[in-house]
Amino acid sequence: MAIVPFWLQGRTASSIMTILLFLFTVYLTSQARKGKFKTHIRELPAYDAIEEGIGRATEMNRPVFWATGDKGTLFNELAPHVLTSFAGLRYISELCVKYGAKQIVCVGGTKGGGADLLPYVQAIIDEAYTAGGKPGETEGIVRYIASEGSAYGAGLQGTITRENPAAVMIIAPFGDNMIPPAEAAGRVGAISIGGGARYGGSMDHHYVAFCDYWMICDEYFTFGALLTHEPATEAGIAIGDYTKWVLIALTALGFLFLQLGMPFIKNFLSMG
Amino acid sequence: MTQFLPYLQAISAVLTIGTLSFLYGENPYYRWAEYTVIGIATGNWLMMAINAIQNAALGSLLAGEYHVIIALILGVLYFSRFWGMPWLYRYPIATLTGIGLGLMIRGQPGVVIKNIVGVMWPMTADVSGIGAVLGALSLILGLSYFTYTKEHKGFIGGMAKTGRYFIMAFIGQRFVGEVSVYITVLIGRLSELVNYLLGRGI
Amino acid sequence: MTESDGIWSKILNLDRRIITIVAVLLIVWPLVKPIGLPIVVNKYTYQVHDLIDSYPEDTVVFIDNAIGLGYFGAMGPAFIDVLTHMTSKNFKIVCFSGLTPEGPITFWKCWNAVPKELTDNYEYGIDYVYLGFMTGGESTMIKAAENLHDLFTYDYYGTPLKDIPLLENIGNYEDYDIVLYCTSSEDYRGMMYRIWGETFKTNLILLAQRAVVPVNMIDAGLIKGYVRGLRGAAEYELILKRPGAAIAQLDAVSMFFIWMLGIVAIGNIAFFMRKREAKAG
Amino acid sequence: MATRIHLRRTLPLLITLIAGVLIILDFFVSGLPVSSQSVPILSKWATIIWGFAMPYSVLTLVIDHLKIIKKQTPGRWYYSIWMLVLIALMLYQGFTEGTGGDLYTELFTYMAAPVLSTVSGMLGLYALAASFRVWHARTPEALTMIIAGYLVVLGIIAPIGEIIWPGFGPLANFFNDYVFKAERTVFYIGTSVSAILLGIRTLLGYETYYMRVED
Repeated sequence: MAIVPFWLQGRTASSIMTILLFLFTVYLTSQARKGKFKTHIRELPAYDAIEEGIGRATEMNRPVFWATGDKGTLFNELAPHVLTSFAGLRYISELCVKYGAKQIVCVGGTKGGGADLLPYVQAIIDEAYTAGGKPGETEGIVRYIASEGSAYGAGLQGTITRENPAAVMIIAPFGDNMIPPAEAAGRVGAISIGGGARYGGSMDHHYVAFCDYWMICDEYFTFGALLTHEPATEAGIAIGDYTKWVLIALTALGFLFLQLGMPFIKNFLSMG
Repeated sequence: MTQFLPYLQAISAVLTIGTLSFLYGENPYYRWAEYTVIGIATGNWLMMAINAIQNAALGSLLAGEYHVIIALILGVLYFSRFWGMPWLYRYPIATLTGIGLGLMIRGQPGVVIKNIVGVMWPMTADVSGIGAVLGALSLILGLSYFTYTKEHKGFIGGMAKTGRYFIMAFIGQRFVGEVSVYITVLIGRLSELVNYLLGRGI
Repeated sequence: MTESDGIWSKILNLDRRIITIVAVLLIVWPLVKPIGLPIVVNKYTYQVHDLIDSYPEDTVVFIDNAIGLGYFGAMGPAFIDVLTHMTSKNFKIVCFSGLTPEGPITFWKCWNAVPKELTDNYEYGIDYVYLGFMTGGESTMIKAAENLHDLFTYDYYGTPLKDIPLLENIGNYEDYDIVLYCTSSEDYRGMMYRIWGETFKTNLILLAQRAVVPVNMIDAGLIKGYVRGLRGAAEYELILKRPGAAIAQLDAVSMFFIWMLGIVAIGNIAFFMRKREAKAG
Repeated sequence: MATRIHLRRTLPLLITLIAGVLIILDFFVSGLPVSSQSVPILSKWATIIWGFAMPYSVLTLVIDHLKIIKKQTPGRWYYSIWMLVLIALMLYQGFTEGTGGDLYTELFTYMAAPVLSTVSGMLGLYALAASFRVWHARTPEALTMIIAGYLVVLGIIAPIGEIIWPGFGPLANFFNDYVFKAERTVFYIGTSVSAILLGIRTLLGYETYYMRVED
């Protein structure tokens, strides 16, 4: 079995990209943790809409609705998405305690996936309410709906229709079972905020079509950075931006030089 | 062909109408149809998983590759929550996460770069020439919208705001595309139901 | 006149049940009595048909049928038509099902729907073999590409792989002339592009549920052809001159979208008229 | 105390790092003895371990419904019994006749398939009802979205479009071949770059997501 390095396998460009991303992650994360690297993250309309929605719910004395994603569990590749949605829940719960808004938290999933998230969600709610000085009021907030996709979607739709919330937050790794609750949110006239970074933006069109505020493509990860202010996450957002600007430059220059008859960028990139 | 077939075909028509009844509102008829499918799908799911594990592990064990036993042990650790040591489930997850991320990190840059090269076409003097320029432009503007560390003001702001139009057009076509997918599935099901009710045979 | 009791507000607050029930009736009408609207064949359907047609007899096709029953209406007819085309050209078919445990059921449902005169002379184990469901996602794809015999011990019926004549000289990606992937999951397609397109660079054809073609993946050279769901199936049946279920169902798609585009237009008109009334009132 | 943390945090992180680095190494420098032998074994393990995730989920589902039956939750417990009976029926059929058996396939084809397809179809009807109430051209961007939707329906999806005006097909295909292709690339690049960076942070232990959740 001959040893063949990547530049002879026709994978030069993609391997250089992977190596650069590794090096930048190590360097910038250590700088960020030492406080030497600050990332400014621009405001996200959906992030600001959360506080506005909870304020509206308090005025109208209607509850605030949040639900776990039906696709995410702590066992599959969507685990980081689940924990970003937990950070979102912590932020929403703290605001609900501060404003005194009534809160509904639904837990469920697909293929038995909801049952294992329940203890974590309950812990977050208890922490938020004790920290806010209202330990006794967590009764009836967390509800377990179902652990099968279609039953979970229908259960969320029924909960929203009955409880008539003023703000519906669908900020979690959802599949197409987010359509019934999002449609019900529109019917009861609630502010709906939706988001989730599924691969290739496979659910983004539903968020844009159904919700008033939405996070598409990888804005969900920026939402996670805004919530946790974790140095590693913020550094990651910065590296992602630099990568995108480099890819934009490569596209523009590659296209221009191709027209001028010097396709060296395209040839270099097509080497693999 | 079993002797139950005619009854099962009747049940399938009853279940379809029961599921459609949810359009009118939540009712026990729908709930019965829903739990029927959860039961059957979960049962099939468990059977297929058991067969798959046997199929994957047996051959290697017979061929003397005893490293497979480690995989079986790691798999059993999934259930550690039920005998009181819930933190043990982190070992199968750590293995799967490492392997899954390794495969994704090594392969995804190649897909990204090939997609970018796919936009670089010569500007010929016909429709595809205009398209090539439009394609490169919409990629540059669209990608500039998904940047977060700079405020969308000035030149970058202009790029991002125009890029947003391209992105919204793309999302509009994808929304109708998804609606047509769901509707073709419903049409497939209703055509089977109509053929059964009109006696044309499924 | 307050905003809530105007004619336009009544229209906007139309009960959704009326919209959905009218949609169901408009779908059922052409299913009972087909209209037969003409269908224009898309160039990408010609591209994938000509690609398959260009291969000689005894070409080996490796298929991953991950069609779940939740999306069968959108992808089943297309898979039946592609199988019809492949069996009419006497291809050798090696198929397994990843991702969804409903794969085996949809495979046999499609295989039994292929015209009998084509599948009668297809002998199991010599012309085609089905290996059943396998878990694992991307790692299973690598195994299927590098060493199929190490992935499966026995096939769907339990016969060990070494006793199957067809698989004697088929074991890795160099033996697969065409790789056909049928899946509706975006994540699974992501894995497929990485393994079969990027790493092993095979002749990959994607069959999916959407009618809109992922042209970026074709121009990137990661897939060589795309079969576009129910619309693609109807076009495929036109090319093969074997009218089947898909053509009849496309009339219902047209009826549904006449209704959808109509009510979205009405919704917009009502929205703007109500805004003007509110401003004037 | 130190071994407790090492067993619950450091060792799993080490496993993730080693498995990930081996697989990436095998891709960059193929033929290295350490990675070229271990990667086939690792992917074999992943296939088997992944298989166990399914029975675990089914077990949590069954325990979940057994609790409902024991508590006799009004309006739900008899549905749970019906569900468990069906799971048992499928297991019995699967073990006796095997998953290729006639009754096993017919049970699934005529009892699960209709509901699964109808539920997916109803998502389309919800989307239809919502598009009537929500899909309004409030802003120029929303107008662009609606025009693109109309164009693709009439040009690519529904045959009625080419009957109304044959020009819809070429126009829609032009936009799909160039503009929508580039936007699909934008979404792939956006989600891929973030996923890769998240993956690298996880491998290096910066994003100890499943570790932070204490047991």
